[in-house]
Amino acid sequence: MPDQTLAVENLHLWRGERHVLRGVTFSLGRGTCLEISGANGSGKTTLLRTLCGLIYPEEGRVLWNGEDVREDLSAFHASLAYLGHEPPLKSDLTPTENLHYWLGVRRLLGKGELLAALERVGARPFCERLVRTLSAGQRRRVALAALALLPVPLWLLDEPTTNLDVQGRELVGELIAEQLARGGMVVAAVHHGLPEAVRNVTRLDLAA
Amino acid sequence: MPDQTLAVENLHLWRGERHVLRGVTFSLGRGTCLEISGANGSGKTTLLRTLCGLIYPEEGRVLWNGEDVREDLSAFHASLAYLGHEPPLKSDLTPTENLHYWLGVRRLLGKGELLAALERVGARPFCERLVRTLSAGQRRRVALAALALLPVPLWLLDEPTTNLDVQGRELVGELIAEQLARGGMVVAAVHHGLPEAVRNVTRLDLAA
Amino acid sequence: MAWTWFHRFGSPPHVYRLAARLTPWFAWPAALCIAAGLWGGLVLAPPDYQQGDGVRILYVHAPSAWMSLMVYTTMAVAAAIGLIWRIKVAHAVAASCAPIGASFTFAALVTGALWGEPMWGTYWEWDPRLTSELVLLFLYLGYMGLRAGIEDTQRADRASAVLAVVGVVNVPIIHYSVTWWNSLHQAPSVMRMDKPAMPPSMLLPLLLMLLGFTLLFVALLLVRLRGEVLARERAASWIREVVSV
Amino acid sequence: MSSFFDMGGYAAFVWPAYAVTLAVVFLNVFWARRALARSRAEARRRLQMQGEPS
Amino acid sequence: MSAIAVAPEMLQERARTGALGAARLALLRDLQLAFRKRSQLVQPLAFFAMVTLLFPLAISPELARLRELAPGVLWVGALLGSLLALEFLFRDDAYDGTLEQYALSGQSLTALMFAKTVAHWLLTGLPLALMAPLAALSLGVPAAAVPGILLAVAVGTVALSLIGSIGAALTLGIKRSGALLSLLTLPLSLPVLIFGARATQLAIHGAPFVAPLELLAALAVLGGTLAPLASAAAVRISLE
Amino acid sequence: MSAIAVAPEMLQERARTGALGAARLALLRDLQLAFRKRSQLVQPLAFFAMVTLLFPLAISPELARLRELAPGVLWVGALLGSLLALEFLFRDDAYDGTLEQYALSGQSLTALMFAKTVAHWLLTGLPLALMAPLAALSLGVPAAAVPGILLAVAVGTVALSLIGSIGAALTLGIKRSGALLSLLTLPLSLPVLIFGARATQLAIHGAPFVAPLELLAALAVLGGTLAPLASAAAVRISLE
Ligand code: HEM
Ligand SMILES: Nc1ncnc2c1ncn2[C@@H]1O[C@H](COP(=O)(O)OP(=O)(O)OP(=O)(O)O)[C@@H](O)[C@H]1O
Ligand SMILES: Nc1ncnc2c1ncn2[C@@H]1O[C@H](COP(=O)(O)OP(=O)(O)OP(=O)(O)O)[C@@H](O)[C@H]1O
Ligand SMILES: [Mg+2]
Ligand SMILES: [Mg+2]
Repeated sequence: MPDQTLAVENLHLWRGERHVLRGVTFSLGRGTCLEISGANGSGKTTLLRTLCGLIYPEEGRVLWNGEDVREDLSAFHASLAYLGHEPPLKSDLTPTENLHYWLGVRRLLGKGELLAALERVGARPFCERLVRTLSAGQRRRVALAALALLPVPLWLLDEPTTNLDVQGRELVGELIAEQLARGGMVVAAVHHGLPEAVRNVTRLDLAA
Repeated sequence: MPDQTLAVENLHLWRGERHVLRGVTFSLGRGTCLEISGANGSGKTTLLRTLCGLIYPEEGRVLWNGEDVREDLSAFHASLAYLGHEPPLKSDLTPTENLHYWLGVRRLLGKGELLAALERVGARPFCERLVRTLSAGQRRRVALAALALLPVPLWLLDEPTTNLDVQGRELVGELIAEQLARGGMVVAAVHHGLPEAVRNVTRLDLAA
Repeated sequence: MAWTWFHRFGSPPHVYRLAARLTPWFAWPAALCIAAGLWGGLVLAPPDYQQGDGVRILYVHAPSAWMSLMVYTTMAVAAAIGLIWRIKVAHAVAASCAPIGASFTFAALVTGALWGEPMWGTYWEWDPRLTSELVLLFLYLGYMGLRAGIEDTQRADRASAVLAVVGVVNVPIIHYSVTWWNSLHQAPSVMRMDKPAMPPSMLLPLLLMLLGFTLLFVALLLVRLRGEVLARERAASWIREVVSV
Repeated sequence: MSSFFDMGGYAAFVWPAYAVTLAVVFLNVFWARRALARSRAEARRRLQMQGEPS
Repeated sequence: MSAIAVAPEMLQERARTGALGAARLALLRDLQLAFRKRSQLVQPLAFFAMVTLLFPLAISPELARLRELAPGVLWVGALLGSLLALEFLFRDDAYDGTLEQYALSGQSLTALMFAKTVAHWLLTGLPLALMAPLAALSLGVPAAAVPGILLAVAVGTVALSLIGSIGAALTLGIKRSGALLSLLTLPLSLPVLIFGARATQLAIHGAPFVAPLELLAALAVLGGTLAPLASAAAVRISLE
Repeated sequence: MSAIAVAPEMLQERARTGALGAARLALLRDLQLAFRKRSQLVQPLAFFAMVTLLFPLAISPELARLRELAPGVLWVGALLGSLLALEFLFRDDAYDGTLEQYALSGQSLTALMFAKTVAHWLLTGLPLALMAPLAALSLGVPAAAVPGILLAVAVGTVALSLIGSIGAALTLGIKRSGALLSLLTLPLSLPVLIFGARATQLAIHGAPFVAPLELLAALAVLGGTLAPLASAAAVRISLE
């Protein structure tokens, strides 16, 4: 695999009156993790959404392997996974169905593989129940299964440990650690630090 | 004010096949806080919703000042405040409007009082913007303002620190501490412990 | 290449100042043409041999109708440019067009209806030309409604631009409706390839009105454009100069 | 002269048509100028907001 | 500290909002949500204008025949108007936890539900009632019929909104059988449509239209007494 | 560790789903969801039934005259029916982040939007087309006209769904989008209505109805090429 890097040059973004991203600049190599911290409303989510090309910055560029991601967005998207504040699940489908449709759109998915991932995140016991009957943390776990099933080079995670119990928090740590060990990259927005398991982390603090 | 207590006698509740609440029993006096902990899916949210009478338990009773809350639900509701997993805000209204309508239904509310509360939770800067433009933590803070405005005897909080930054977490601690100092009661479901500020806490662990 | 050119032209301060400077050069000629056209249409032009003086409505109807189409086309083109090259000024142009176009579409409908009663014996008929012009009005209204519905200017720009571009299919329908379907409505008598079928005494006032309305449109556009450009600029030093006068 | 106003019996249609069109013209001028004035005022307000530390 | 300053001890009873005040707020909230901008006020009107505009397009526009159609057109418009907005009457509130807070407000949920339904009528029924005369005239209905039509549509839409609120609330709880909304609302609203159309028709032909109008009113009153109770119950169930 | 076992290194390119497979899944997902919560399935049909059922009630049911009205009734019913369902086409997906994930899937968003629109047609247009003959017969249309009507409605609703998808995508992230949605959609769908009604009328009178049908087909094709592009763009914008 070619050496991969994510580089961000001097991003500027306004939201309404507010100058949210004021010249964000960093670069990230294989096997490393970027921890974005900052007060509520400092722009973590906005930055993540800008990184994955959902929002166009008014200034600055996002470079993937040295070239502007806008050149070929869908190729870039194919190599990243984004988890936002809310798990993107249909409450009228079961976890299994949800993953089948959500991830099936991206990659060919075996039933066994799917169940293995659900097992991995401890979602196996309730994988055949409608998501609407699941607890907040159980939904989050189902969403985490997506990470186990998408070993793409770049993960963008927005407060991945929300609603998770102690053991769930460790699980997130393991998943990230494996991704890094695999040579992947992780950008995660967190308030109270990443789980212990995660090594070689660089920090980026967005002053509010 | 008469001495107030919340007492729960051996609650049993099934959800589908699952026996979620298996004989929960506790009682709570003025100025004390109950910390409900437990793995994801252990029934914390279900218990809180049962306590405030949204769900009827199959067995057992909830007693408020010694009498079954089902005797006079709306009187009981008038003396409690419940905050669930999601802040109950309309994304097409501003924080001010949201609180005006949401809390106005419960108590007569002065404009100054309202702004003071928003100031208190650090929501003053964005109190005139549509909630849809707020960040996750900013929404949570707006919801917390409701607590500042509802000094009712009983607070039921479901993971009140979700999405909050360090300073926000402390804020929750202060709010709870004040409520206790005021002689109120707090039942809070949390995963990683209550903020330091909170004193005389009794713990209830729901084994999953 | 186009890209850089657009961006130089698209620089807001440049556009703002240029617009301010150009406005009078369109406004006054427009006033002159319209005045002359009115005089010509109401007084000099002869009554039609069969329509009598009713034909004089032509001098306000055709120009309004023509405006309704031209303005929409301008709007759609600007919107497309804005969408493709993400140029704020292009969006500003599109946004400025809508109210102007809507009002002239309204005028075209009313004057047409007023002409229809004596000529066809009815104010309104569900005829292709008439219907499609009405649709044009609704398109303008939809465009403005969509803009009103979205707070964030940038999203409003881009969303309404999509609508404007989609709606442009209606323009040829309006124009050719009379030739495609057997319509009550006049076949093109001026806007057509071969030489127009009209005596100069009628043609001249009509052309004057057309020219006058077009100039007027440009003038109105330039004025509105300045406002829209200002609304899209944040924290730019040049704003202080231009507004604090 | 009266024949001019009479418009050969079509007065009831011709004059309203002209009235409406001219009304639209003048309203457009008025509206455009008002829109510009408003956004200038708005821009001024924003500048002042940035002026004071927020 | 300010929040405490205003309420040094526990919230006093006298500080509570009355049932009426609560209902008023619930109503205002829905209205404000609908009309953030005044410009949005015209949208329902525009919508009904177009619905009535469609018919003449689809059939040869001979006014004489259109006049016969007017009742049908108007009432289909009414039905659609209600249906379109119905789905969202409770759905959003359930989604963002507003209903939960209503149920826990210590106020009569029935009153709050009634307020919501009134809001729904003000947002769909009233505009239609106001549009109806225009639409009717454009369809060649004699001006004399206008007051009758306006009255019939106004009263009929009240009934429609009330009936609809039950269905809407029911579909919240029993998610799987969401079809209930249509299967309940439509049959129940059928009598409204029949009487409404009848009244309109009589009005158009200048006949006395009091009888069907009275029936409409009866339906509206019946709904007004039962619907809020039913929907409040349904909402409570949906929260369990 | 299993998750790693299946993908020891980074996900291989060959493991990716093709554009067709992705579209297929998006389609199936919407169908399954609709069948889970049937309201979205039944409502347009029930509404359509009401409209066609209402007319004989609203108008003195003289078959001769009803037959004249049939086209209008059918088409207004079809148009409003599919409009009713449009509201749901993207709204839920926007709420729960599905659209976001589609936009980030690395697949052509246009293809996915097209799939969603096809699903919408299968859930509203097709049933309407299948019901149209019944409705027509109940309005006294000769049986000979049935195939023509069925064809016209089927093709017409395709165009309607496509046009509607643009409006639905554009009104994402707008409160109370219902009225605005119809204000955007109805003007664009007027041609469909006109040609559709004309085709139906001709079919009823046993005249050759190919010409308007071809125009309908043309509209459908035009929509099929433009609408997915437009709605994909609109969705991207709504996510910004
Ligand atoms: C509500 C009714 C009417 C509407 C909506 C309407 C609409 C239009 C439109 C959109 C155009 C511009 C066509 C183009 O530039 O491609 C136009 C032009 C014109 N209309 Fe009308 N019209 C109406 C009634 C009438 C009537 C009653 C007459 C005369 C009997 C008339 C005579 C004309 C003429 C002479 C032109 C200029 C044709 C040309 O040079 O292209 N219109 N009308
Ligand atoms: N339309 C707008 N007008 C003004 N400010 C806006 C607008 N939209 C977003 N913002 C602001 O942009 C900032 C960035 O929000 P963002 O969600 O990125 O913060 P965050 O770091 O994710 O916060 P949290 O930790 O609570 O998730 C917030 O302060 C928000 O209020
Ligand atoms: N219809 C149902 N059938 C089976 N089990 C159900 C049903 N509804 C809820 N449950 C289960 O009830 C349990 C209680 O859920 P609850 O939301 O109370 O957990 P929780 O303690 O709040 O979890 P979290 O920490 O994730 O918020 C969950 O395990 C959930 O799966
Ligand atoms: Mg965030
Ligand atoms: Mg919970």
